[in-house]
Amino acid sequence: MNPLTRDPITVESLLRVVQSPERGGTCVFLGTVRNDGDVTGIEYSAYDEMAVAEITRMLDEARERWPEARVALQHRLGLIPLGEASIAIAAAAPHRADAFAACRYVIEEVKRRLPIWKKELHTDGTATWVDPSGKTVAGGLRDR
Amino acid sequence: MNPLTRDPITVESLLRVVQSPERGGTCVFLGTVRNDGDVTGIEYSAYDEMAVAEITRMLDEARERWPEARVALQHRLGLIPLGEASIAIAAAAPHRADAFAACRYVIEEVKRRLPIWKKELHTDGTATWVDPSGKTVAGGLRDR
Amino acid sequence: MAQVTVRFFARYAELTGCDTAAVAVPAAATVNDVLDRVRETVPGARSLPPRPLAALNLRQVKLDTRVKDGDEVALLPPLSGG
Amino acid sequence: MAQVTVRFFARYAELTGCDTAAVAVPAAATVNDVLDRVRETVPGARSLPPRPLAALNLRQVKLDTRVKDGDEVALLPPLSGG
Repeated sequence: MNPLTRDPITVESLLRVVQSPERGGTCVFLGTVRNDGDVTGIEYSAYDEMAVAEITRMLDEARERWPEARVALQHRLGLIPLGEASIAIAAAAPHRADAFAACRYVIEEVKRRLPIWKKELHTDGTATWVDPSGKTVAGGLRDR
Repeated sequence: MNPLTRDPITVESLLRVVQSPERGGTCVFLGTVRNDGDVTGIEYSAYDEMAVAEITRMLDEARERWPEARVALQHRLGLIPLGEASIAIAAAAPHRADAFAACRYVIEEVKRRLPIWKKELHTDGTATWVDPSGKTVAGGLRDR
Repeated sequence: MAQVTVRFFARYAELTGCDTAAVAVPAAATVNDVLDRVRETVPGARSLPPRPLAALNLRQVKLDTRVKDGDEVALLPPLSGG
Repeated sequence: MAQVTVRFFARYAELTGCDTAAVAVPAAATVNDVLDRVRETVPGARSLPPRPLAALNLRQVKLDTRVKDGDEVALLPPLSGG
């Protein structure tokens, strides 16, 4: 499964990768495009080669920490409408504590490490880059 | 949505109940019938009226603790084959920490409080009641 | 006297051979008194553990909880939902 | 001398007007030296923050990390994946 996709994400495809009769607990995280006021959609872009490398490293780290767990991740790129998923992570394990922990680990690492950026598109036609440190900056303008 | 069902559980039906453009993070837990040696399937039975009442109370508690989160739960009853889901919980919230916490809270309460029982069916035709305290007891036999 | 409905589930229903029993206990009786009465009147109930999990009117309760006329007491084997 | 490819992403690509630039730096130069060279040769790069996030060959690195011939340096705006 390609970890980066431009198509809608389906939870089932991730579940198929991680689930097995030996792994009785599965934790899934879905991040969906949120309506922050006047946002109509979000354009996601990535440093593709590095994003793929980071995802591989994160999943390897999860495997080392929770050897019985199996984790899969898919991040969608391009224009994503309100309410649709930008990311899905599925972690299956024999015991639920491991499934929750592995899933949570991966989403926290995604937020910290994945070279992916979002540009919010507004109803008035403007666009702003999202800076999770709190500031948003209009597309194309200088640093403020 | 009926919280108890005899049909296969679909994650989508739970997602539809909890997701909205204001809630950007969704955590799902799936419990599936695990292959413990020679188990071919598990027969789930419930004290239906109390199970429904407990589920309502758990979801009310989750709403009180995480007012911005929305949580849904479905437990399947009857004979469930290996690998299929016996329970699904979905929690959506504006922020992922709340979605994870609410989902985890509900599955822990389910394990602690829900009046549901499982009987493992074995390849040799025998059946054993599952006692999570560790002992399993053959169906119909006296306490040991 | 209080008339109480007792329900048996899962393995306890197998042990007693019944799903429901009606018992009469004195006013101010407890769930434990109901349980004692059940052991006297339902032959298979003698195999129930000494202190099973119990619910009163759809809520788990301690065995010293008082019952009243028309209550429903349920005897619950160790829970294994999820 | 080391020939290094520099890549710009998201808002930084908008600021500089380019996706990629090739710069030459002395042997034993650091990512920070690459950044200084970029500011001299790419006009829009003067608007980059003083200490942007950087990656060297697909891994995040500190700005004092050494580069070598053929390396790929990427300048990354604040990450917002997920």
